[in-house]
Amino acid sequence: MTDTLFDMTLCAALILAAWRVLHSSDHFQAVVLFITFGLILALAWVRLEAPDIAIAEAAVGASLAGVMLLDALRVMRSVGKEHEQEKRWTSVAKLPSFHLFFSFATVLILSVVLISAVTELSDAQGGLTDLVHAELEGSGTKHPVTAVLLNFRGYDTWIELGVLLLAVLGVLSIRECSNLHSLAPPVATTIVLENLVRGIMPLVLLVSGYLLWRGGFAPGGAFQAGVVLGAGCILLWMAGHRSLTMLHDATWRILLILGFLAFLALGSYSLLSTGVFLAYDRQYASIQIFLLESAATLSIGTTLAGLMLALQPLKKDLPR
Amino acid sequence: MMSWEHMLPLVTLASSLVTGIVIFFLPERNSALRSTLNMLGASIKVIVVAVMIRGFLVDDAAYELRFTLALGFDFLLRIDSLSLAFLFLSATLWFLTTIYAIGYLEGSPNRSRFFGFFSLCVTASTGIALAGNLITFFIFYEFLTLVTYPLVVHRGTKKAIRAGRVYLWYNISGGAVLFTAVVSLSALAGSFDFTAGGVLAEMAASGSRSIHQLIFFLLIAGLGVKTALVPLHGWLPVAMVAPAPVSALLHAVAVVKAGAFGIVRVIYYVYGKEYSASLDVLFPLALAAAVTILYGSLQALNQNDLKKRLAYSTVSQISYIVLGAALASPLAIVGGLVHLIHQGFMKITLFFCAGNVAETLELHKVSELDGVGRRMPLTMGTFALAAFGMAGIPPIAGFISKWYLALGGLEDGQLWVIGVLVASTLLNAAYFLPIIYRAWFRELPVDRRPVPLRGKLETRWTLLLPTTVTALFSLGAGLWAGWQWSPLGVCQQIVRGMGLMP
Amino acid sequence: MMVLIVIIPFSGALICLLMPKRMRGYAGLAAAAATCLTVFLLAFIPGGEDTFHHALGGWGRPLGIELQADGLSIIFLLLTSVTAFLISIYAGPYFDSPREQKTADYHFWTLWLLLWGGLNALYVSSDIFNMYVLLELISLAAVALTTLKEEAEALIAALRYLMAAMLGSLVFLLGVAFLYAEYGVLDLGGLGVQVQTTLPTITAFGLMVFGMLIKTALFPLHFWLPAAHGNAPAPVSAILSALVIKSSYFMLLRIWFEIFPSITTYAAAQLLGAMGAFAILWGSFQAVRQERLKLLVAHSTVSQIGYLFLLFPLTIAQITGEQGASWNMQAWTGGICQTVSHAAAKAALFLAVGNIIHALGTDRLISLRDIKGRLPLSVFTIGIAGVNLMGLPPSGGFVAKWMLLNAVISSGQWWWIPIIVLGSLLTAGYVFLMLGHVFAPSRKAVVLQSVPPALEISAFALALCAIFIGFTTSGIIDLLQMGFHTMPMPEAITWRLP
Amino acid sequence: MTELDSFLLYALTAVILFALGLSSLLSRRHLLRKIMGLNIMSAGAFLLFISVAHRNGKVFADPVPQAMVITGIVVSISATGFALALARRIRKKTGLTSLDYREEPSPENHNRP
Repeated sequence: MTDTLFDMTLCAALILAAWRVLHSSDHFQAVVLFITFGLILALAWVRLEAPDIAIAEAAVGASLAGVMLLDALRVMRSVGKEHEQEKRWTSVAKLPSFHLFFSFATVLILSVVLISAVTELSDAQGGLTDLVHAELEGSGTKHPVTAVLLNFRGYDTWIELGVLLLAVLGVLSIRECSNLHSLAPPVATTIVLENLVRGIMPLVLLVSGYLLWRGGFAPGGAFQAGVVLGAGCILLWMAGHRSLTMLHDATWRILLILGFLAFLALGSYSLLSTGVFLAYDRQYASIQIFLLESAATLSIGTTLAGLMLALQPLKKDLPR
Repeated sequence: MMSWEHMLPLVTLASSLVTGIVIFFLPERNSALRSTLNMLGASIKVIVVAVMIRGFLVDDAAYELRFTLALGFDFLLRIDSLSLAFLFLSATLWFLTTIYAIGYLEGSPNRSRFFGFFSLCVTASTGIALAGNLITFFIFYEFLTLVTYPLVVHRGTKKAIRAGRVYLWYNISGGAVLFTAVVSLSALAGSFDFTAGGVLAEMAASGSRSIHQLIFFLLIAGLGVKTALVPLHGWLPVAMVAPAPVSALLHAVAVVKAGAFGIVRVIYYVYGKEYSASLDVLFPLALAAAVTILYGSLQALNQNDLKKRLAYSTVSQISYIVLGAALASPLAIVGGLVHLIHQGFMKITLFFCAGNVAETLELHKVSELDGVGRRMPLTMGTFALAAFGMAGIPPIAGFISKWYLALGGLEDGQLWVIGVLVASTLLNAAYFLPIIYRAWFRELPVDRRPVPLRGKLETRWTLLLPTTVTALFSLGAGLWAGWQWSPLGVCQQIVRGMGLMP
Repeated sequence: MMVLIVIIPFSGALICLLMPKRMRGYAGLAAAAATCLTVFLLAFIPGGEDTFHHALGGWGRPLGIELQADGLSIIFLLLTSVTAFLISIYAGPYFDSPREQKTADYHFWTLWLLLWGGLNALYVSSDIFNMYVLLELISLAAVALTTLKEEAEALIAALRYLMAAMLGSLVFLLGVAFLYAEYGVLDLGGLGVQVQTTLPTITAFGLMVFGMLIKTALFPLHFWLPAAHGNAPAPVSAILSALVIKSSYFMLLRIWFEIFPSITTYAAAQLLGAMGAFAILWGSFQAVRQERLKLLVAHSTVSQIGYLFLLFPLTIAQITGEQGASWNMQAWTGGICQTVSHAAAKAALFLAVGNIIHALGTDRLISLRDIKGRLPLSVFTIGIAGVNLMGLPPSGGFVAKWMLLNAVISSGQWWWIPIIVLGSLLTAGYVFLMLGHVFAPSRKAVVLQSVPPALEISAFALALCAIFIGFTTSGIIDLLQMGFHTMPMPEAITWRLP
Repeated sequence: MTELDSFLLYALTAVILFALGLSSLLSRRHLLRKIMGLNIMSAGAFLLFISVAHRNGKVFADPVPQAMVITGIVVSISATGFALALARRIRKKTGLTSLDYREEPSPENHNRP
């Protein structure tokens, strides 16, 4: 009974938070609510026995996305140098009412269809759970989620690392720079904060490493570890440390592609030796997976930090 | 040697296609090489066509080339009796027009582009002649529309651009209608080749009578645009802004003839004479042709612009061919077919003359032609000859065609045809005679400074030679009409080949 | 062999990222050539049974992901590799030229090769979640490429594109979730045999189709397309219009004919067809009204996409008869010919227009008058590509429209006839709007910037490809008859009134 | 309450979240709201996956949807980061915070390519 009550409260809270994100008049409030929404969602993941996702959600959905949104909001609110271009751009005051009507109707119809479809979902206990557990033995890891991510569906993870790489390259293209070197150095903060962050950094590395190692047998893994790493880099930057931008250009690029490259290298190796792409030697599978995960962790950390940092002001934009 | 002969249809096509493509890439100033290439291509075509005509009519050789693309999609080049008439016309007239165009465009800009498309245009009309089935015919028919557009707008003036637009809209729309009809036919009857006597009669089961009528109507509507059947004729008088050799080719061979030729193909080789007669579609077509004949002539009367008058005359004359095809009597189709050739030679002469006058004296209006005959006797002499021919005065070629048409009408018992022919002859005379009268019997206006001769001739020899040759041909075709190898003789053989005449 | 078509472009992307700037063009082109070659080897060198099948990691479905190629995959792979290779040849000199230097081209090659690898991977994928990830990869790469032009219009267009693409992917993902909830598998083969007509399945079907319709920009979901395609750099516009759009169309074919063949209905097919018909008319109507060259070409894409959707109603017909199979094949041939020839022709058109803009420095339609017979090859390219789009002979577009119209008439769905005919006329309208200006007298003397020959030649080569496709129809038919992953070439599904 | 009902509860929440996100995307003009809307939509899709995973699982929730959701989260954060960068750049260049705009060209630069 308490479970159900908890479930119902959680769902109600989720819907309410989402509703408020949608309807609050103030953008700042909406972003804060969005972060809250992420935290509640993380709770829901825990409740649904998906701790891996809970960690990821807390790290990404709530923290990283929140920081990004807040930073974007700060920039977009500030009255910057407008009309840089030769055209005058004017926002229309109001969306036409037919547009609103149309959106409303679409959402309404969609909701009705989705809700009735969900209620008709069969209660088949299908899925691939049994299959995963049956094959877990030879997968090189004891944690089923890691097994799926790195082994059974490693191809998806490879492509996903490609998506991450694309995102950071896309952001760099928008900024018209090829790497983080052209960023303006961070604003110096108080010595206390800087030292505090420096003190925290080993801890961050430790947590990250622990999560990575844990992924071999329990919730945790490359992605969660990477997010922590990335968050550490961002913290460093905020404390006034130049961290990532100090890296040599080539090093930075290699870090960026390391995860993608590791999959590619391992895949090609197995293609050459066994004729199958992304197949592990049964005997070394756990080591191979660990290496892959480490590479992916570094890349994910670098990429996520890069996504955030690449948005900071460029050297050339600073007033001389 | 067998395989060699099979390739002849392809050689005919290639002689102008390759020339055209090479010419596109020639530098503008290299006019000697361009002219040589042009003449070479044209000569090859004439020779190959002559070989094939002889082979087909004397040795009964078959020339056929088929590529199967896919799904009932055959690309078929074939010589049959009907191809010959059109092929002969386009080969000879291309040869002559090329000479004319080289002289006419001397020193003007964008000649590489012009001659390139000019050659492609001839390729298209050759392809139309050689097409062995409706799909191939359609491919070249649309190709013709496209490659003629740059020729119509060649001068690049506002007027030319507008004419080009009108030309396109008429022809692309016509093409679209034709496309629908062709696809419907192939969907109903599958893929079939042109067969003398028609193929649809056997397939009468595939689709109802009214569907066949509808498709016939669509086919004629599509083809009627190029044939300039009233009310689809709007583009033709406008398109006469093109340079004279283009108008000449457009009116005598390429575009309008392609339409008329298509109509003949549809009636005799797709539907079949009897079947189309049984569908009751021929009489309305004959009526439309008759209306066009009279309407075109009446409009021509009102035109002061010389080329425009000639253009309306074309509207009227082309429908003779349609009329011949739509009448049931075999004599009528002989008249129609022979008119395809005769009209080509006579009309091209007229346009050449108009071009000569315009190029040499810069006169474009009928009212300005007073006394031109003294300044350019040869030009106006040939003009008079061709004009008399058009009016149907014996012994010039035009008389022969009208005579056979009239005979056909008589044999068919449709006396109104004779009425139309007589009326048209009177109207022809009414719009041609004033020109001849002005040119020869009026004094040169005193206020006009005579243009001095450059050299011995009244204008460049390249302009005079083709004009004279075509005029003499029109005369000869009439004088020696009884000869086996005269246009009339050949057309009679063609109609016999189609199995319509003993 | 199969995996190589993904590995090679992805490796090329990484190499280009690590290379110094001046070397990237060569490395990129080499990777492009290698990818193209691999696809050709895969398609034309006969191999063993496993040529067109690869279980990744040794795990077969349903647990792992399998790569599978069927006739449709081969067609799309070939179409992509030829078009993409010629665009690559164009891109090098294009981004090197002084006029384009200011645009940030740092990552063009990496982005482009990742995109290409994603396309190849999508065409051989047989797992719906894998398809989702690949679609995201393709969309992000496409949007990133759009932003290579730094102007505000391009950025706005890119963001709108990104949002539309994300929306499409998410809707698709929700459909995937429904399918997994209902059937517990993700591979096409497993789903194809299991699906039944239940409400969640129909919902999944609707969601997945709708998501892909947004990405394919079918009217009225095309709102993002003209700006994105019209403001990107020339080679990127070509990539977007010719290839990226086709990837989501490919997905639609997979969804429609492979996952849900048992629940597609006559009405749904007619609806898609009707949307296609509106797209044909609306797109060309808008194109005729444009004053900017690239926007004109972009609207033309909206219109040409419409033809692709006539495939759906034409493979489900209301009347039966022994001709059923034949018109089904005609519809398939028409639809696929249209896909392939549109890819080549539209790429050629965008590249040729890019040349003209490059030379003139403006993309106002009216300024075409000022080229005065210069750039003959580019103008000729526009002409040939235009002929293709109009569906006039001799071209792939002609075969496509011929086949479509044939299927229309054979299947008795005569109401599509005026659409096809009118569409061709309107297409002629905007093609000759461009060509008319070329022949018109110039307004002023303009000094043209010289265009590197590689730019003109690659565009022209693409246009020739579009013509050539008209002669390869039987090859396409052979490939189509290889059938789908899970079943032979589908027969025309006959739908009877109850 | 049975296990199935909790599945239904979460699945319903999932689709409602999806619809709410969509309505934010469609009807709010500010770019951040649209981006948040997309994120809520993806959260909805993920929730549906995981509720299914929970339903399918016996001792442990079905790992395949979990892995897919982790992949999905990465994809979604990539797209969000990219979209935010674009939005910021647009704001800087044009002063716009939404994509619903009018532009008034100044005459001299109208011909820019």
